[in-house]
Parts: sequence; structure tokens; C-alpha cells
Amino acid sequence: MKKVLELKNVHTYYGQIHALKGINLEVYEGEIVTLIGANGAGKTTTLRTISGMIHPKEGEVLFEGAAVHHLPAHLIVKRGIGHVPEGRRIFPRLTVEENLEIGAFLENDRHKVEERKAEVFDLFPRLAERRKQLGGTLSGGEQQMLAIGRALMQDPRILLMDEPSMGLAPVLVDLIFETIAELNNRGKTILLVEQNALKALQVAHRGYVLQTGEITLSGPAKELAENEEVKRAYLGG
Amino acid sequence: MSEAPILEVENVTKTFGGLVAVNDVSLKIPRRMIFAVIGPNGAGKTTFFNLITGIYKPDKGRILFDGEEITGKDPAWIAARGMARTFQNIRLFGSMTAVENVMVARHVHTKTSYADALLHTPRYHREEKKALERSMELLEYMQLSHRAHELAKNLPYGEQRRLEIARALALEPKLLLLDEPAAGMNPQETEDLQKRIVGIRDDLGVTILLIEHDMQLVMSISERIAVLDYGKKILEGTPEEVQNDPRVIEAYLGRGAAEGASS
Amino acid sequence: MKKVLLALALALGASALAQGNVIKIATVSPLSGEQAALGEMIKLGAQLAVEEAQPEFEKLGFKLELAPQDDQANPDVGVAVARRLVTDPEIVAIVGHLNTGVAIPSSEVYKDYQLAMVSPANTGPAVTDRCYLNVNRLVGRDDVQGPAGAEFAVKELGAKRIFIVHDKTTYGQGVAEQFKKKAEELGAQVVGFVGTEEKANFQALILQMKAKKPDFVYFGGIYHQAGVLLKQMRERGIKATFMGPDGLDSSKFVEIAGEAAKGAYYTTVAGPIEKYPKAKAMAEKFEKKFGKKPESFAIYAYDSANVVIKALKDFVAYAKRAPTRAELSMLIRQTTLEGVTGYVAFDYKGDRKKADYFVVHLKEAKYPGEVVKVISFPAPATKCEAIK
Amino acid sequence: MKKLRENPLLLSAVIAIVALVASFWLLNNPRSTLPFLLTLGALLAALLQPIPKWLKVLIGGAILLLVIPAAGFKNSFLFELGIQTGIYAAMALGLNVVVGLAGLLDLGYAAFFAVGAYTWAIFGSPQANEFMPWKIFPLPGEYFYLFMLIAVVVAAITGVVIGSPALRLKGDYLAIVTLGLGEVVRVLANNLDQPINFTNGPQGITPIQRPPIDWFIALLEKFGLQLSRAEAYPLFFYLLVLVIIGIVTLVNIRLDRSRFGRAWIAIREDETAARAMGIPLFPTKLLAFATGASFSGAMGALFAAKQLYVSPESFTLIQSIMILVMVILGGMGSIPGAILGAATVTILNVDLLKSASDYLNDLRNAGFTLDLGFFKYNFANLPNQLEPAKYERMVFGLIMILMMIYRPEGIIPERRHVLEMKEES
Amino acid sequence: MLEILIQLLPSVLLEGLILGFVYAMIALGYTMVYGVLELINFAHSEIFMAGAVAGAETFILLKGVIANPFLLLALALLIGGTVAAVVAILVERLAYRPLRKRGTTNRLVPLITAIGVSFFLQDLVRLIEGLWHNAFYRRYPSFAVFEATYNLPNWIGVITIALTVWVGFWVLAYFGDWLLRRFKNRAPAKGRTLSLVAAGLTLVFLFLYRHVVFADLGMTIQMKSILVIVVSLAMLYGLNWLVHKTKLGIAIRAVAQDAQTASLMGIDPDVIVSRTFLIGGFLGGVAGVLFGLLYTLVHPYVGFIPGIKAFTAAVLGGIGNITGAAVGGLVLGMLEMLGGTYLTFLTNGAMGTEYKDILAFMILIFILLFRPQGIIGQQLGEKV
Repeated sequence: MKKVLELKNVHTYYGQIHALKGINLEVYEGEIVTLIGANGAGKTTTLRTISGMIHPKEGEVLFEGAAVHHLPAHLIVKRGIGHVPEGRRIFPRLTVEENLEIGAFLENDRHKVEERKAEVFDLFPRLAERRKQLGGTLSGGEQQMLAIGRALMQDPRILLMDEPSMGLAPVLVDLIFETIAELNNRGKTILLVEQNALKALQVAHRGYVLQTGEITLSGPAKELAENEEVKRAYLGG
Repeated sequence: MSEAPILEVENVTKTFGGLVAVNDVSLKIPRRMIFAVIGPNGAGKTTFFNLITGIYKPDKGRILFDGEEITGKDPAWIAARGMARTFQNIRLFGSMTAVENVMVARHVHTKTSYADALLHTPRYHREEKKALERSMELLEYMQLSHRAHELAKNLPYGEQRRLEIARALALEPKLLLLDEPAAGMNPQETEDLQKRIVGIRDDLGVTILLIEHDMQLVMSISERIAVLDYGKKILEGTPEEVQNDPRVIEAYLGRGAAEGASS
Repeated sequence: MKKVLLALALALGASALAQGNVIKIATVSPLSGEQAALGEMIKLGAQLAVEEAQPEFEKLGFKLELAPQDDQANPDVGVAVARRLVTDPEIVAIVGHLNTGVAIPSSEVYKDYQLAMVSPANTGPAVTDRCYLNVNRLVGRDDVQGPAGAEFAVKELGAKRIFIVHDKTTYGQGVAEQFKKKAEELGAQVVGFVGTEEKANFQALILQMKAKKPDFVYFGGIYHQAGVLLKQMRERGIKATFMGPDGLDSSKFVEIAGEAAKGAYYTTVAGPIEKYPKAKAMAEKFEKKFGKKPESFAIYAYDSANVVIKALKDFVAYAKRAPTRAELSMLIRQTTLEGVTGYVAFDYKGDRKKADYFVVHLKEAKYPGEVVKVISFPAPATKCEAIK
Repeated sequence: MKKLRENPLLLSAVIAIVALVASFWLLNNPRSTLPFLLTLGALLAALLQPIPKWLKVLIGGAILLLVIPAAGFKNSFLFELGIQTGIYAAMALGLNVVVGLAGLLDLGYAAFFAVGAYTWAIFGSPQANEFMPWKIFPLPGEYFYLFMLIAVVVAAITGVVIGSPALRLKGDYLAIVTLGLGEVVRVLANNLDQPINFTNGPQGITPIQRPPIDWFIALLEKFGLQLSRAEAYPLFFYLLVLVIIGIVTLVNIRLDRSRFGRAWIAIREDETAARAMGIPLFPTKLLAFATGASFSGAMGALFAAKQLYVSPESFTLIQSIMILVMVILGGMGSIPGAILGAATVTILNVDLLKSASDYLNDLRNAGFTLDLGFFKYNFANLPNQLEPAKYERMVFGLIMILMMIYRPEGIIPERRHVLEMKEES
Repeated sequence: MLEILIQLLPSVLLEGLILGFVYAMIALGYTMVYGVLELINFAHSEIFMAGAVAGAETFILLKGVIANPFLLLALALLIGGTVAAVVAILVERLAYRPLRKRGTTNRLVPLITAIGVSFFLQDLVRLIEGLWHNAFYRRYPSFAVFEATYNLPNWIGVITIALTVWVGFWVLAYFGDWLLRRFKNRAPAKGRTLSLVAAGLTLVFLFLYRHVVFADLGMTIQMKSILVIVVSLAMLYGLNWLVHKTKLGIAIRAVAQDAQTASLMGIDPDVIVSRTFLIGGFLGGVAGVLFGLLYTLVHPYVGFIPGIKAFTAAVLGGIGNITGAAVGGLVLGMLEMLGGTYLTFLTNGAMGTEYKDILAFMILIFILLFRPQGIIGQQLGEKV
């Protein structure tokens, strides 16, 4: 299997806070890898480091074998890393359709854009119904679909997803996880950060547990789901 | 002094756009208690703090502090009445020295008039001295006196956190709100902080309300815990109650976890 | 970097070190900005006079120089320049300013140092009405120019409903008020009296004119505003006759107003060259030297400088030394000169004993226009409590 | 250089010698720019470098009270420079409270200067007869000192009036609104000549009474100095300005070190945190605004008396910007910075740019030809437009841009002093 | 007196409309940059000025070469716009971008820089013009075609009067209703009832004043004013199209709303900011050329007052909003013209035309205090 993404000893700082303390992580083609851990453990920071929104102070991020950690975000995206950010961050005053089109900003072939748009609408029929509506007026679940759809418009080779279930009603959470599985079936490689650890471990192949900026545990998802330490990582008990 | 709760929050709701950030939350915080609010990311904890301290005005409900209604009042007015806070991402006055930072919070307790300040009247000297002494005491208390004359922005992270607490204490608060005080700290610093928080309550008789992610810290020092999820208070109880409640486990670990835990 | 600094330092030091028997006459007028065209003429006129006199002074053992200064038509800059000039001992007299509003505060400074000032252009009554010993002028006054214009407007052009606009400067508002007073005395109705600093969009004023339907519009101010106002008036179909004071006496006025300038009148205290037979030779010399025709105040600046030069020469020839500022001020007040603008002599407060006033008609949109009336008028008397 | 700093004795000696040399040079060449600048440089070095306090006082006192006055008798332009620097320094200190300490960008600061200037101009000249029933104006010059205090109060009130709406706005809107209100004050000054003539409109007000100085001349005579009135006034104003600067600096330092100063800085650094610490936002801002305004008002009255003439043209946006440039150049929030900024900009504007223009003029008049071999240029052809004095806006603009990009904290950054536990006597 | 004022009304509003379109064109530049960077680009007034001066030079240089005035104008617009756009991009690159890269959070820093840039550009143009012509006032040549005046039919004026009076009465009725509700606790009247009341009163009014209303209102308009209206409408329409219908436009809006997320879409925010300055600058330059054509004389300081007014217009309409800029410009233009013309009449000369600027600033303060989001802007949430 081809190694799509690799983090080697990555250290990242937020101002004076040492947020990531030497992260090592690998994602292979066709996998769903999940990164779980308590609030503030550094999950989001890891994803932001990969997509170039912050730059690591030490270590390297390799995408398909090439170092990308020094590149600005828009060039990393160009290489083929899609990022569904935490809190969805859709553009509230663009319509659903415009949100999708901006996702395909780098694609100049009109034909391909329409094709991908059709694919997204196929995946999320709800979005098709609301294509002329402003992003900000969508419900939380629809916004999450839009955020995922927008990232898919880039046709990325790896999709980073940051807490896609956050703030969603249970029935929507199920839907989102089904979608993740479906995307993976269609061949997408996915790195998933989740607070809903059990759900995430159900859908993922492998998992990493992050605690205060360090990876404390890793392995096949099934094994992690059984692990007592996982629970401790969350509840501190 | 009555033994009425120091803070009463009644059915407070706050929405941003279409999003309900805090949804019909009610709380009573008894005096001299260490009370924690926990919940997953985006559960509305910081918004809740901002409502209490007056930075946001609630859409519905009311807030009583020390028996007095403070709903919709100016943050400075509320602070002057004895409510102090720290911030999730440290907000010190970077270009002032550590001791000056603390003295800023003595503003309402320093009784110098404008004329006093210009003319350096005896009252000015007296009040300034008092403010300075009290501030130095607080720095000492937070073990920062060696940093008193350094600029706040040059302090290491952990000391900045402590300085923020010292500054908040300078208000002589009845209620101290700590917003993720352990964020970014290493385990040793966290342990130190833990002792300090208990100490503050014991020494100064301050009620403490805190938001924290570090469950170890929360569970070991809080006497009562409220759990927020999607802006709603889903539970309130002792640490043991909270720790073993399936709803909490569900909120944190995800759906399906509760069954796993109880089986 | 260091070398550059050193060179600069040497240069600055050197300029201050240039010593010797140097006598400097300064011109102060706007050399930049919207009124530079008028200010430049003052400078060049004086420059011609100084350069003509240089050989004679050399014979007397002195080096006569011109120090042209720019007051940017701004009273603040004017005062700052004045304060610099008074502290330079080589400066013995000033030829300037252009604007009354600049001349008044600046001359307060000159007065403290008894530095003589001969103005080729200031028409505001207050310039000489303060009775300062050191302040003189060669041109007429607004309290004659304004009324002269009003008399011409009402009596000869038959103005009945007059709309007056001014530019809210000491000069413009002053002359406009004088015009207004006389026009009302003569029985015309002043239907509007408005000040404006606007430079581009005069529509609000033009709409007021539309409502008041004047048959005559007087503008107290300088050409760059007058030209635009007149052009926009004509564009909006206001056909009233247009007139202004000597601030309009520039080829730029016609250039800006374009075809609209046709038919406009202005009064001036500086007559066109051809009105002065003696000025012809000077005009030729001027054109040869500077490549342009002398306009407006150039000949007055020439005469102003010559008054100073004559007094200076008399003193130097007699006393064999440069005069003090106080001495020169006294002497200038007494000096008479057969200048290119006629006979120059000052009265007790520094006004020219008899000044000429001209009414010019722009029959075509071409500068200069045709002089339709010349009035020679003595300066009105002011009660001076003491000559200061 | 570093070595020098570490050796206080050597440093003191070097500064003292430079000060001495510069002073003698200046006294012998009172009309050249270079010795003057060097003298000021020595003064600055003495005040800023870590040398003994008595030496600071000695050098500072000698230069300000002996050398410059002595040179000023030979070249009274030095007094003019000193007075203008002083006026602007006091205003920069006032604006420093508003912009530097409280972080409120005020682009209409000249408005308060205007208010102060007109306060004395109207009553210290016959102007007030125009609208007052008693024809007792101008008030005698003795009233000047009283009116300086009145100007402080009037300017502070104007500050409150302007600040009350403006300070409720966010940062950059505040800037635009103060700019607008500053312009409003100027337009009012320009237009309040009708229906009732308060300001004499664009004509301005002149002559304005000066404080009488007979006592001062008499005093000087006791020291053996015989001065005429015209000579004594610059010296008098120079000394008066020095005294005022002293007072203003003291006020500035005292406010900075009081709870008000700390509250201002807290607001500048972080409004939300400041409010959470019990600092009421609006009253504190208003206090800063009124304090800054009152400094400007006092200097306005002095300006009117010095200038003898006041007109709306002195109070334009460029004045406000100039004072802002002083604060930025020196260092926002820094008291020595504000004074240094004021001195630099004033000298640049009043002297250096004009001297450079004069120098070019001299070259032009002399028909000097620059010959660099490959490049020949006859200065007689130099266009009039190319005079540095005309490009003050360009210079100010450049200073602002470069400072913001390369050194936003200014030449002398704000430095918090060390608070000491003082024993109450 | 009232009769004259009413007769004048259509002309005043027409002139206000023309002035308003000029303001609107300049306001677009402020609004675009503010929308993307939340920066008040103080130097926009100088970008406008650069366009005006470049346009004047084009006219003067090519007047003898190109005979067709419309072609000449088109060329001047193009060159003026281009010069202004280049200046705008340079300003962004050299002054603002270094600040963004350093990541200053202090909002005073970019604003002070902007003021500095503004001052610098004024004198730079003065220097260039001074060296070139030894004078810096430039006059736009006159062309008979542009200065041709057309009379507008009276009915337009009558309708204008009727509409204005109707709006006036409507406001009065609304205010009266508000008073009743406030003090007598009446139920609010329906909008339609108010409109009918206002319309009725308007008819009564027109009946009473019919001899005034049907007098010759003498409304005239010049070709160049028509050009201003046409070009600015085209600009508004074009810009709206660009921002809403093109990929660049969507990218601009995306960066404006959330630059960081936009970079996750593969958009380089720097490029977008640059483009924004280019567009805003070009529009400003075009506005400058039209301004010169309209008012004849331009100089390095010509931008200051219109710039401040246009900024006021942008805030008035709701900064960051294209339609808002247009609405704000028109409202301000008309109010200014009304104030400038009528204040003198109403105060019998005590308050001159000069007070119109004070009026404009008062409006600005009023708007910022009571409706900071502007007439049609949206309230943006504050981040804590």
C-alpha cells in the first residue's frame, strides 16, 4: 500500500504553548485513520499543521513522499490535501452552490466542476434542494454536509476531517459517519479527528490516541475500542 | 451575610444567528465552593462565562450575583461588585510589568481622585502604596514576586497563567471565574495549579467557578460539576455522580459508549 | 552613508559661512500652489530690478542679492518664513507678499524688527491702516478698487440685482464687502452674499443664483476659483455679467474659464503693460531674460524693488556702509521714484499717494483684455494715532 | 559603542566633552544648522544615556538655560525654534495621553489647539467688542495667564463634547470621526463671522495682546542684560515654554504612574480584559480625551500670544497629522519619545527643510554647475517646485509608513518604570 | 420664498444625484478594500486623485492627436483607471502587505500607514507635476459635445416634486403615528394607511401650489453629467456582476468572509487582495477622470474632500456592500446639495454653503452611533 501522508516528529507551538510534542503518524492509501483524544489534546492542531495553517517548529510533514510543511496552505491544497475544518467554517454569505464552486477554485475545467458538483449532490441530496440558499441559513447538519461537499469539490487525494459530528443531532451524526464510510468505499483516503471516539473507531481502520500533544496509543481501531486507556484519556478517571 | 448562593443563573439563553449557544441554563453556586462547568468542545461553556461577566447580554433569563440582579450590566460594573475572571487565551496587558498588571485590577479599590494624582497629595501616596503593597502580596502569593518588574509579555507561559489569577484576585472578588486555567500546562504545572486553586478558596474564602478540559484536575478539586452539551445543562452533581453518569460518558465518548460502560 | 552626511553637513555649514558685504532683498510670494502664477511674476519682476542694479552696487563695494521665498499663499507659512527672514542680518528689505491675509500677520513680525516691506500686490486696507512705519505698498486699495468696480457695474453696466460670492480669505471677503457697500449705496440690490472654500463643485451656489436671478455676479477672490465658477455658471445657463477684482488678472483665468471668460470684467490695480509707455523697454528685457511676458504684478514688483534699491543706493553712496533696517525703513518712506508704473511716492501711512485703478473687459476669451476705464485716486485717509 | 555603554565614567566624559564642544561651536556659529543639531544631540544623549543624575541636570540646564539663550541673542531664530518645539512637544505629550497611552487614534487634535488659541485671541484682542456689550477689549496682557487656565478648561470641555459621541465608536471609525470633527471646528472658526462675529472668520484675529514683560526686562537688567522689548520677548517666551514643558511633563508622568494611567494602558492593550478588571470603558476614555485636549488648549493660548495672529488656516488636518507623526516617531506611550519626536519634526519642518530650500536657492542664484563628468547640471535651471520645504507632507507620510513597517514602537519605545516601595514620610 | 424653494427642488435633486454618483464611484473602492481587509484605505482618495491627474494629462497630450472626443474620453478613462490601479497595487504591495505579513493585531498600525501613504502620494504627484509643468493645477479641456446642455421636460420635475413631497409627508405621518403610539398607546397604523394619508396630503399640496409646480422648472442636464450617470451605473452593474457571477468575485467574497478557510480552498489570499486593490483602484481612477471632466480643475490635493465624503457615503450605505455604496453616495450627494443650497435661504444667509461639510460629518456620526451597519448593511457579530 502506498503511504499518502506521514508526520515525522512534528512539534508545533501556539505562541508559547507547546501544542504538539513530537507527533509521528502515517496514513496509507484507501484507509480511514482516526485521531482521538480529549479536548485540548492537540487533534485540531495536528490537522492544521498538516494543511499548512500553522507551521511546525520542528519535524516534517510528508505528502506522497514530498515535504510540504513549509508550504502555505493554498499550495498544500493544490497538492491534493482537502481539509474539512473544525466548526465547518462554510462561507455564510455565499450560496450553497457558490460554496461548492469555491471548493473547486483550482479546477479550471468547467466540465469537471459540474461533474463533481453532481457527485456531491448525489451524495447529499439535501444540498441540491438548497443550492440557492445562503450558507449561513443552513442547519448545522446541512452545513457539515456542505463543508464535506466543498472539500470533495477539490477531488483531494486525502481528506482531513475535523470533528464532523460536533454539535449535530444524533440522527445526523449517524448520517455523517455513514457518509464517511461511503466516501471511503468510493476510494477516498481519510484522516478523521473525532470527539465521538467510539463512533470514529467503528468506522476507521486504524486509530491514534492523542494526549496533551503526544501520541500515547495507536493500533487497529477494533483494538483501541476495547482499551481502558481510551476511556481514561477522555474522562481522566 | 446570608448563606444565599453567590451566583444564581435562571433560565439563561443566548443565540448567535441561528445557533443556540446557551440554552435555558439554570445554576446556583453556593458560597465558598469550587464549582466546575465541563462539556465537549462547542458546548457553550465560554459563552456561558461571557454571559455571567456581562460581555454578552442574555436573550432570555436573568443572572443574580450576591443577591443583586446583574443581567445586562456593564462588565466593569459587575467586576467592581466582586466578580473576577481569567481568560481562555491569556489576556494580560503585555506592555505593563507584572505588578502593574495586578495594580490595574486595584483600580476600583484605589481611592485617588484625578487631582490627587496630579498633585501627589498624601492620599495619593497612601493609596498608591496600599495598592502596590497589596499587589506585591498577591504576586508573592502566586510565587511571582521575583518577576514583579518584568513586562508581562516576557513571562513564561505558566507564569502568565498565574499572573492572570493574581490580577483577578486583586479585584478582591467574591467569585472567581477561571476559564481553562490548565490549558497548555504540563502535568507538573497542572498539579501545582490544582493546589493553588484549593488554596485560594481556603485562604481567601473566594467562590470558584471553573471551566476545564483536564478531567483529572476537575475531578480532583471540584465539589460540584455541571455538564453542558449543545448549550444545555444535561447534568449537575458531585464528581462521582458525574463520572459515572451514562449521559456524560455519551457526551464525551459518543453514542453507544454508555451501553459499553454499563455492561 | 557617512560620506553623504558629511557632505551635507559641509554644504549646510558653507551656506551659513558665505559672508562679506552682502545685501539681500527678499521676495516673499507663493511660488508653488494654485497662485504660483501670480507669485512667480512678483519674484521675476524683483529679480530683474536687482540684476540691473548689481553692477552699480559692485562699484560701491557691495554684493546685492535676491532671496526669493515661498509663502505658499498660507499665513502660517508666511509667518514662519518671516521669522526666518528677520533673523538673517543680510536681509534688509522685503518685496511681497501677494495675499493680504499673509501680509498682515507676516508684517507683524517685520514690524518687530523694523524690517521694511514694500508690497507690489496687497490691496487690503488693513495692510497700511495699521500705520506701521516699515510697511508700504505700490498698488491701490480694496476700499477703492471694490467701490470703483461697483460704480462701474451699477452706473455703466446697469447692474440691478447683484449676487456676490467670495472665497473667504482676507482679501476676497474684504474686497467683496467693499463692493457690496458701494453697490447698495448706488441703489443696486444685493441678492446674495456667499462665501465658499469650494474649488470644484459650485452647483449649490449656482442653484442659489438660479433662484435669485441676478443680472450681475461679482466674485471676490482669485482666478483659480473664479475661472471654474464662471465656467460652471455658463454651463448651467446663468447669463449674468461677471466681474471680479485683481485676483482675476492673470492669463490663467482665461485658460481655466475657457470660452466662458468672454465678456467678463475685472478691476485691477496693476494696469496692463501697454498702459505704461515706460514699461515697454522693461517688458522687452523681461521677456528676453525669462522667456515669458510680464503679467499682472511683475512691473509693480519691479518698481517695488527699485524703490528699495534707490533708497539703499542713496544711503550707501552717502554713508559708505549698509544701512540698519530702521534707517532703511525711514528712508524708503521718503523715497520717490519715476517708475515704470508712474510716479511713486508714499503717504504718511505707506500708501502710494496716488494709485491707478483699471477696469478691464475681456471682449474675447483672451488675456489681457481691454482697459475700458482708468481712475487715478488718492488713498483714503486713516487716522493714525501714532506712526508705529 | 557597546563598550562605551558599559563604562559609565567614560560615557559621562564623552557626553560632557561633546556637549562642551558643541556649545562652543554653536556660540561661535549661531547661524549654522550643524552645531545646533550637535548641541541638541548632546542634550539628548545626556538625558537618555545612563550617566549620573547631577551630570544630566548640569548638561541639560547649561544647554537649555545658557547656551541656547546666549546663541539666541545672536540668532533669534533659535528662540523661535525652541518656542515652536516646546509648543509642539507639549501638544505631543497631550496627544501621547490619547494615542499613546489610551490607544485612541485622534486625527482632529488640532481642534483643541484652535479652541485654546481662539479663547485668548478673542478676548486678548478687540475682537470681543464685536459681540460683547462692554467695550473693554482687548483685555490687558496680564489676563493671559488666567486665560491660559481658562483655555485648559474650555479645551477639556470641548474634548468631552467631541469625545462623547466619538468615543462610543470602534477604533478606526473613531479616527475618521475625529478627523471630521476637527474639520468641523476649523470650518466653524472660518464661518462664525456671521451672523455674529465671534472669530472674524477667515480674516483671523490680530493683534493679540502679549503678557507684559516689563518686570522681566527689569529683572534682566539686574543681571546686567539690557534688552529691548523685541529682543526680550523671544527669550521670555522661550523660558515660559520651558517652564510649561516642565509642568506638562510632570503632569504626564504623574498621570502615567497613577491608576488612571494604568487604566488607559489597560484599555489600549485589551478592552475586554480591562473591563473585566473593573475599568469602566467610556469614562476612562473620555478622561484621556479631555486630558489630552487640555494640554493642547493651553498651548493654543500661548501660540496666540506668541504669534499675535490667529486664523483658521493654522488648525488644519496637516497640523493634527504633524503632531501624530511626532508621537509615532518618538514612540507611542513614551514621554521622552514624544518630546524627541516633537523636536525632530519641528526642526525638520521649520529649519532643515527650509535651510535645504535656501541652500538650493543659493546654488540657483549663483548659477552653480554640478559636474560629475557623466552628468552636468546647472542649478540655474532648477525648477522652483523642487524645494524640500514644499514636501513636508511627503516627509511626514514617509516617516509614518516607514515607522509602521520597520519600527512601530518608535525611536524611544515606551519603557515601564520600576515601581518602588516608597516609605511614607 | 417657499415657492422658489419648491421650484428649485428638482434641479437641486438632479445635481445631488450627479454628485452622488461621483461619490458612489469613489465609495466602491473604500467598500471593496474594507470588505476584504477591514482596512479603511485612507489612501484611496489619492488613488482617485492619481486617476484624475493622469486623465488630465491624457486629455492634454492627445487633444491634438485624436479628434473624436468620445474616443479621447474612453482613452482617458482607460489610462486614468490603469494608472490608479497600478498605484493601488503598489500601495498594497509596499505599504500594507508588510504589515499583514508581520501579523500586527493593532488596528491603528495599518490606519496610520494608510494616512502616511495618502500624504506621501499627494506630494509625490505634486513633485512629478511640478517638475513636468512647473505647476500642478491641470485643467481638463472643454469639448462642445460634452458641454452640450439639454433641457429636461417639465413633467420629470413635477414628478420629482410630487415624490419628494410624498416622501416628506410619509415621514411626517410615520413620525406622527409613532408619537401617537408612544404617548397615547394607539395601535400602529398600517404602512398602507400611512402611504394613503401621505398621498392625499401630497395631492392637496400640489393643488395649492399648482401654479408653482407647473411653472417652467428649467431643469437642464449636460452631456458630461449624463456620461457620469451612465458610466457609474455601468460600473455598479459591472462590479455587481463581477463580484456575484465570476469565479474571481466568489473568491473575493470568500476571502472577505474567512480568509483562512479560503486558503484551504486553494486560494492565495494575497493574490485576491491584490486583485481587490486593482479593481477598486481602477474604479477610483475612472471616477477621477469623470470628476475632472465634470468640474474642470484637478490637482494633487483634489482627492481629499471627495475621498472623505465618499468614505462617509460608504459607511452611510453600509461599508463592505456595493449597493450600499451607491445608496449612500446618492443619499449623501442629495443631502449635501440640499444643505448647500437651502441652508443659506433658510437661515437668511447666516449659515453659508460651507456648512454642508459639517452636515455631512454630522450625518456620519449619527449613522455610526445609531446604525453602525449603515442603511442596508448587515450587522456583523463581534468576536470575543
